[in-house]
Amino acid sequence: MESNIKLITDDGLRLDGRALNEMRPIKIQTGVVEKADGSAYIEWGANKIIAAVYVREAYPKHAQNIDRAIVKARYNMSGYSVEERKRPGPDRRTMEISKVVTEALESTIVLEKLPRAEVDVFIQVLEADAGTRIASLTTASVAVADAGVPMRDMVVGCTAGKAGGKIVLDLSKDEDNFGEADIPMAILPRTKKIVLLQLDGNVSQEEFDEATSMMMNAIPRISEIQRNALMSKYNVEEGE
Amino acid sequence: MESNIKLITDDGLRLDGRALNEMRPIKIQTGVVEKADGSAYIEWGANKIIAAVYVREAYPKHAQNIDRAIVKARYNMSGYSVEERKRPGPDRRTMEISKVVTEALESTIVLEKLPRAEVDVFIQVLEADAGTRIASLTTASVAVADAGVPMRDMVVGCTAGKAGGKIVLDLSKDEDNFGEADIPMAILPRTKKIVLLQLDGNVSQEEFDEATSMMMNAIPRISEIQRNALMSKYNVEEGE
Amino acid sequence: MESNIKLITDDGLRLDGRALNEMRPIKIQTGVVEKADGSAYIEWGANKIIAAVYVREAYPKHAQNIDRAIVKARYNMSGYSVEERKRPGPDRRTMEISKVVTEALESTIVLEKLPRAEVDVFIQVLEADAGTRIASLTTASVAVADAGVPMRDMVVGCTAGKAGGKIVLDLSKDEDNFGEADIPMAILPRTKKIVLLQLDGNVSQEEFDEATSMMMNAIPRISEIQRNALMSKYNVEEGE
Amino acid sequence: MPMDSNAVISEIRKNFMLESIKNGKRLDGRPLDEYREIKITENFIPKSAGSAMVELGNTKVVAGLKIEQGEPFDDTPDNGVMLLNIELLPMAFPTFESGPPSEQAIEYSRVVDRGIRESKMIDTSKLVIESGKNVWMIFVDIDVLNYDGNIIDACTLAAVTALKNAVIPGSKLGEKDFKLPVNATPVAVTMWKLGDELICDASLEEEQVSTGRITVTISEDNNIHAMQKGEIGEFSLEEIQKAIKTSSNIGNKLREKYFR
Amino acid sequence: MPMDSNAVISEIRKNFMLESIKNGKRLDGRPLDEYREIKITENFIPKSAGSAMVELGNTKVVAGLKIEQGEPFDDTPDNGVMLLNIELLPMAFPTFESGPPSEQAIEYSRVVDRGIRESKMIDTSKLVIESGKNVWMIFVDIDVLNYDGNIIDACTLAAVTALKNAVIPGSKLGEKDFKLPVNATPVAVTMWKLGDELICDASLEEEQVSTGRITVTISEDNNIHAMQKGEIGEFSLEEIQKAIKTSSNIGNKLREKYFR
Amino acid sequence: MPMDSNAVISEIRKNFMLESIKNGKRLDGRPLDEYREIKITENFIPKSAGSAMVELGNTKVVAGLKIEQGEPFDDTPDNGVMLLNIELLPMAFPTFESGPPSEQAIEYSRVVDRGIRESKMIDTSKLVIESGKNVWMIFVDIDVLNYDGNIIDACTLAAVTALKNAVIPGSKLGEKDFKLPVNATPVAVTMWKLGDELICDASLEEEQVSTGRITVTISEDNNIHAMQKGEIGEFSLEEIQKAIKTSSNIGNKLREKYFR
Repeated sequence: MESNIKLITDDGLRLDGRALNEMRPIKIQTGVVEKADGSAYIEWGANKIIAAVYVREAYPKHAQNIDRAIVKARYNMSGYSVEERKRPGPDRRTMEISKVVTEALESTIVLEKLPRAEVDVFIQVLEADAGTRIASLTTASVAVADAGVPMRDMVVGCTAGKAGGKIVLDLSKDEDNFGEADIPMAILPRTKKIVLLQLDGNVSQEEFDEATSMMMNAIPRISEIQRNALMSKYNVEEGE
Repeated sequence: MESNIKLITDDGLRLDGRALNEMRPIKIQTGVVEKADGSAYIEWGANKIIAAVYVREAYPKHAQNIDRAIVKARYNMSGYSVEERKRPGPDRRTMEISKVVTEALESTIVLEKLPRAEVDVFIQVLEADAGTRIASLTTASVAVADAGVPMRDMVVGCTAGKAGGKIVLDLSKDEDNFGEADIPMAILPRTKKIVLLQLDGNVSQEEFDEATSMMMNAIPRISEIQRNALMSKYNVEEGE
Repeated sequence: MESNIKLITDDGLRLDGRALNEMRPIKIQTGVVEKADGSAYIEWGANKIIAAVYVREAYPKHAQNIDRAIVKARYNMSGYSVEERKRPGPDRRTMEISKVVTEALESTIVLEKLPRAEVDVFIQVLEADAGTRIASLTTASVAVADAGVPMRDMVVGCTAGKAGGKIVLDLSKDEDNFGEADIPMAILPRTKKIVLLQLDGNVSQEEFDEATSMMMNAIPRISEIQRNALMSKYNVEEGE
Repeated sequence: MPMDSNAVISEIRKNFMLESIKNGKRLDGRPLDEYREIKITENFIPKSAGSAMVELGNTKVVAGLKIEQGEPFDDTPDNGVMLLNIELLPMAFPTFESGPPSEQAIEYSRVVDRGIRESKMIDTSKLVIESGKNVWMIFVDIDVLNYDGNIIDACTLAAVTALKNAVIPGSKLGEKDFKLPVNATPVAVTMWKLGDELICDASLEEEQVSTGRITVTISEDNNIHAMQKGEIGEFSLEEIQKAIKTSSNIGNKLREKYFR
Repeated sequence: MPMDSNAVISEIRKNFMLESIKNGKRLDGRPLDEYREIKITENFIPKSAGSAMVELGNTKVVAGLKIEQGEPFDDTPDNGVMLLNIELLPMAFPTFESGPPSEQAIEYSRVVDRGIRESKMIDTSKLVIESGKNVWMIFVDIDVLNYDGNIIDACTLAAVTALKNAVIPGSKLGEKDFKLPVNATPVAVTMWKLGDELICDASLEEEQVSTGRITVTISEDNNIHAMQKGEIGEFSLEEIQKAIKTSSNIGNKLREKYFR
Repeated sequence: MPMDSNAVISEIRKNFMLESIKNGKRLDGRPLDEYREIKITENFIPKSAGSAMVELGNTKVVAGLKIEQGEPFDDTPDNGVMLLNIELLPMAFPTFESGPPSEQAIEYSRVVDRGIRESKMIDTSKLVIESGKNVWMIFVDIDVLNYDGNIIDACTLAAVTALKNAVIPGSKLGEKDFKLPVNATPVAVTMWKLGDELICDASLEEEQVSTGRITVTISEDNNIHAMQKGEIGEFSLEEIQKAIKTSSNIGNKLREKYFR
């Protein structure tokens, strides 16, 4: 994984021309899977991810919780989504991501409002380009809202990391592969509470603080894109 | 798969000496699996296939259809049945065959007569030599009748295909491997309705018509062999 | 598997210095898995095996026996327990051992005393050094007793075999690998009834008799070690 | 056809649908042999070796290719390999489940695969790097994202489009990337029997009412390369012959419109 | 013994059976140590490398061999490989299920395998093509088509017959085909305890009533090569010794009759 | 946290526990940041390449290593391989099941693995036998024998101890056995939120009452190498920062005490 790639250019920019605290472009669209109760599609840089939500009675009966909903998010990658062809089916990495994404969504869905229900969140990564787990969570959150599931707040995901010795926002694929650390995080913007946090790599405690404050600054912008996606749907619907 | 094998000799016969519209010999015998409700064994050329039928209450209960029977045919190959040792268990090819054989049998079993029941049809290919799916269906149909399951008509299977530029009946292994097309078909002889039809290869629309009419002509002979197999059982039973 | 290893030295001893009818040291300890209803840990030579027992209502309900308990022993090996790393999960050998160990325990547990119950016996081989199946059964039997499950008698396991032309007790790893035969056996000491017996290799009928009588002589000693393990627990408990 | 989705349609709507079709018109106004709006987005997945999103009305599928080096099969040492797999994603329909492919997914995959393979669309003999040792393997993965009927036709369109765009990464061998050599443009046309009529491009609702399914894949040579009668139900020989004619006609039109 | 098939036999019939056996005769008239009619059809599967169908009364099994080239195991570079597998086909009995082999099927396979392997019937050192690289692999697949008791003995008979007929496809290496070198004829004899008696070749009904099963495999050297006490139940040492004697006697008779 | 074990704790005990923790003391008398008694048994499995049993109170885990030759990954031809796997044995807790690893087991494995891997504890570049062909593969298998909370910390301790003792079997190549080169001593410290407090080394009972879990793995460089927020629940940024400080302090103490 080591390499001599120079991730930060002499003028302090990144290989794709971004400033250290600059995000890639993000685009979200709702209502993309007609059969589902809610759905959303995100393009985050070159990532292309679709999420669809089904709300239904949990099955079999003995698996139901009589006083609250069960949430199950499943993160899945298409065969053509990554450099080397991905075999179908879950692997250890995708199972871990499914777990942390599920837990982040559980933190914000008002589970008590949906007794005996199961909220199935299917996430399909069509094209992967670093940061898929937080892009997945960000779009899944919109899909859950699109399905009319009661939520305390939207979940907003983001990554920061260390690359070429610098703390940078929203790692690119190269920065992810050849950088020093990766820190995906997700928060509920209203309370700024953290519902997903992972780290792997090598950062000092001060660098960690720098990274998290960079992400905290980026959250409102992502949050707005989510809101607009949901709004534009309602606008269209009203306009019909 | 290409080859220079000459599949039709200069005097217009096939490598095994058959005329273009000549079937291989077929032999069917019922009552071969004592524990089953019905069973039949077929030798069709060098194919050796056994089918056994169990009729029972569908299980678990929530899988039952309250107004009709469920049919499940499972086509399975013995390890020693083919050129290279076959690993145990279903593969994509055998799963597809199980599906089309199941559907062909469902078309003729009077499902409403057996509410809540499951008709399990187990097919074991002991030796395979081209045309196993239609030989399986032909013998499975006899086994279902042997089990006393109500049927609108017997299902009769047959193949035709193109080999050495000619339309031929009942492909041999070589013709299957090195020929131009394979067309398995199954019909209900009384109404001449088609309940299984597949094709792979390369035939013109006219050749397709030639192939199907060749098969339609062969059906009554196979049908008679089925009937005789069922009859001879009853004869023996009466004679006891 | 053949080899030129000389398993019996010129002074009639074995490679590890034992006499032909000498056991390896055995140590058993109960109450080692706090969460379980009963447990026991055995060191038998270099074997290290732990067994834990859970007694619970069989699940799902339709799997219950209304008039007696179901017993399920599962023999499992740690990745590091053998020479070459063992992949997790059951294989054909461990499944066979699970079956014969289950059956031996079923022979002595008073099943009628626990209607609708399931007695789950989990056996983990941490380090394997020949004779694991009978060491497992010997310790599992103590764990079952530790769980308070009613038993007609303890099960005591032992092996004998043929190595270097001699019948020897309690095969070592080398004797197991390079010897002529392996005979694991388990009995209920009170009635001397055999509840597990396997053999593989090459022994005459006379040699078989020699091996079994050697094992019959060893049983009381192992039996005592089992009893002491159970006793010392009660002593400690009383002393608390 | 999803197992337990029959119940979804009321008897009234079903009879209304059949009556309408008997009169040559479907509930959405289409004639019997007309497709819904077809939208093909080529190169939808830029990182793949070739890709396409195909929308047939609300049915939405994505095909993407990966082309890697690998060993040829023992019996075809001088041919590259194509492996095609359809995933009926659980997001696409309430009864689709996670896990290994269902019988339905496998049947669909094999029918789509046969049409492409048997039309000799791809000349696998041109995919050999070293005979018997190293060949190009083409993985065609097709994901069904939303299921509103007629998966086989949508997946065949998507796979054929992706293959037509495909680029072999010859640069990995120090040579040039080159376009996958393509020799034919097979089109699968599936027809459903509703009452005594045959219709094309059934919506999910129409699939649920139908009593038989037949797929015919024809290439520009006008020859048949794959057929599959699917599901319970019966066809007369005349119906099959009619289905072949319809497939031939529609195939020509689609080929004209979408593949120059 | 199938799990839930005990219920099948009424108490009356069970007591009648035990009473009869106590008097040295079984319900079908056989003495305690007599086998049902044995029918062996050699070369039942001409395309295999060796095969046999064995019928023991209504119990029906087919053994077939495939012999292919493959890599030897790391720890035995100078030995060919034999892999033996019994499938309890779901057609053979109502409670047999599709899917990976049950514990019962695995136990049966391993007992049959041990008897053949440990008797040194096959000299695997003669199956080496290139040391450590390429050896002959013998796949022995045995299918149980109908289950009416005593699978182990039937499968051992079928496997031994198939191996005795087996031909190694040396022609694939440009040499001659040759017969598999065979050194012994192991016979497995299984006995069941019913009341205080031991019986041979139990029918399914007898298996269901029995309280213990013991298999002893002996070769012409009169030595024991495999034993397996199976199922719940207990044996005294004297019963085991009696079982060994019976196995030795019956083994000699069967060997005489079926293997010259 | 086992799925259905919440029910085990009564509301009264739960409130009592939270009240006590609010006052800086746990039900077993420990201060909030104190570990239970730690017992490390090195070389517990003499036949392995390195091993340790770790007991954290009643939590009991065994880590054992096997070191074998194998092929490196395609993208790292000049690095050996470490594979780490935690098995939550069904004996360890009533709701743990046999079968493939649960999501929980996989998450735990991956967090422990990340801490070790990212701290560069093992210099995998020193594990190459022949570049791109043959490297040392280190299999780290960790079995949880009894589950009474805080698996991640116990497993990290066990794995790090086993790795520090590990011997590479160079003798298999005709060279000398040598100690695995080790460069760092990562310590994972997991904290749970109970009420507004963070506690270390939660017992199972405390885990069941907690509303959030956060693991921080720090090495002697005082840098963070792995973090994982687990389970439902929320943390403020301040809580995370506090968790990092606590992890740093405790890591230093444990490192001092158990790794010289």
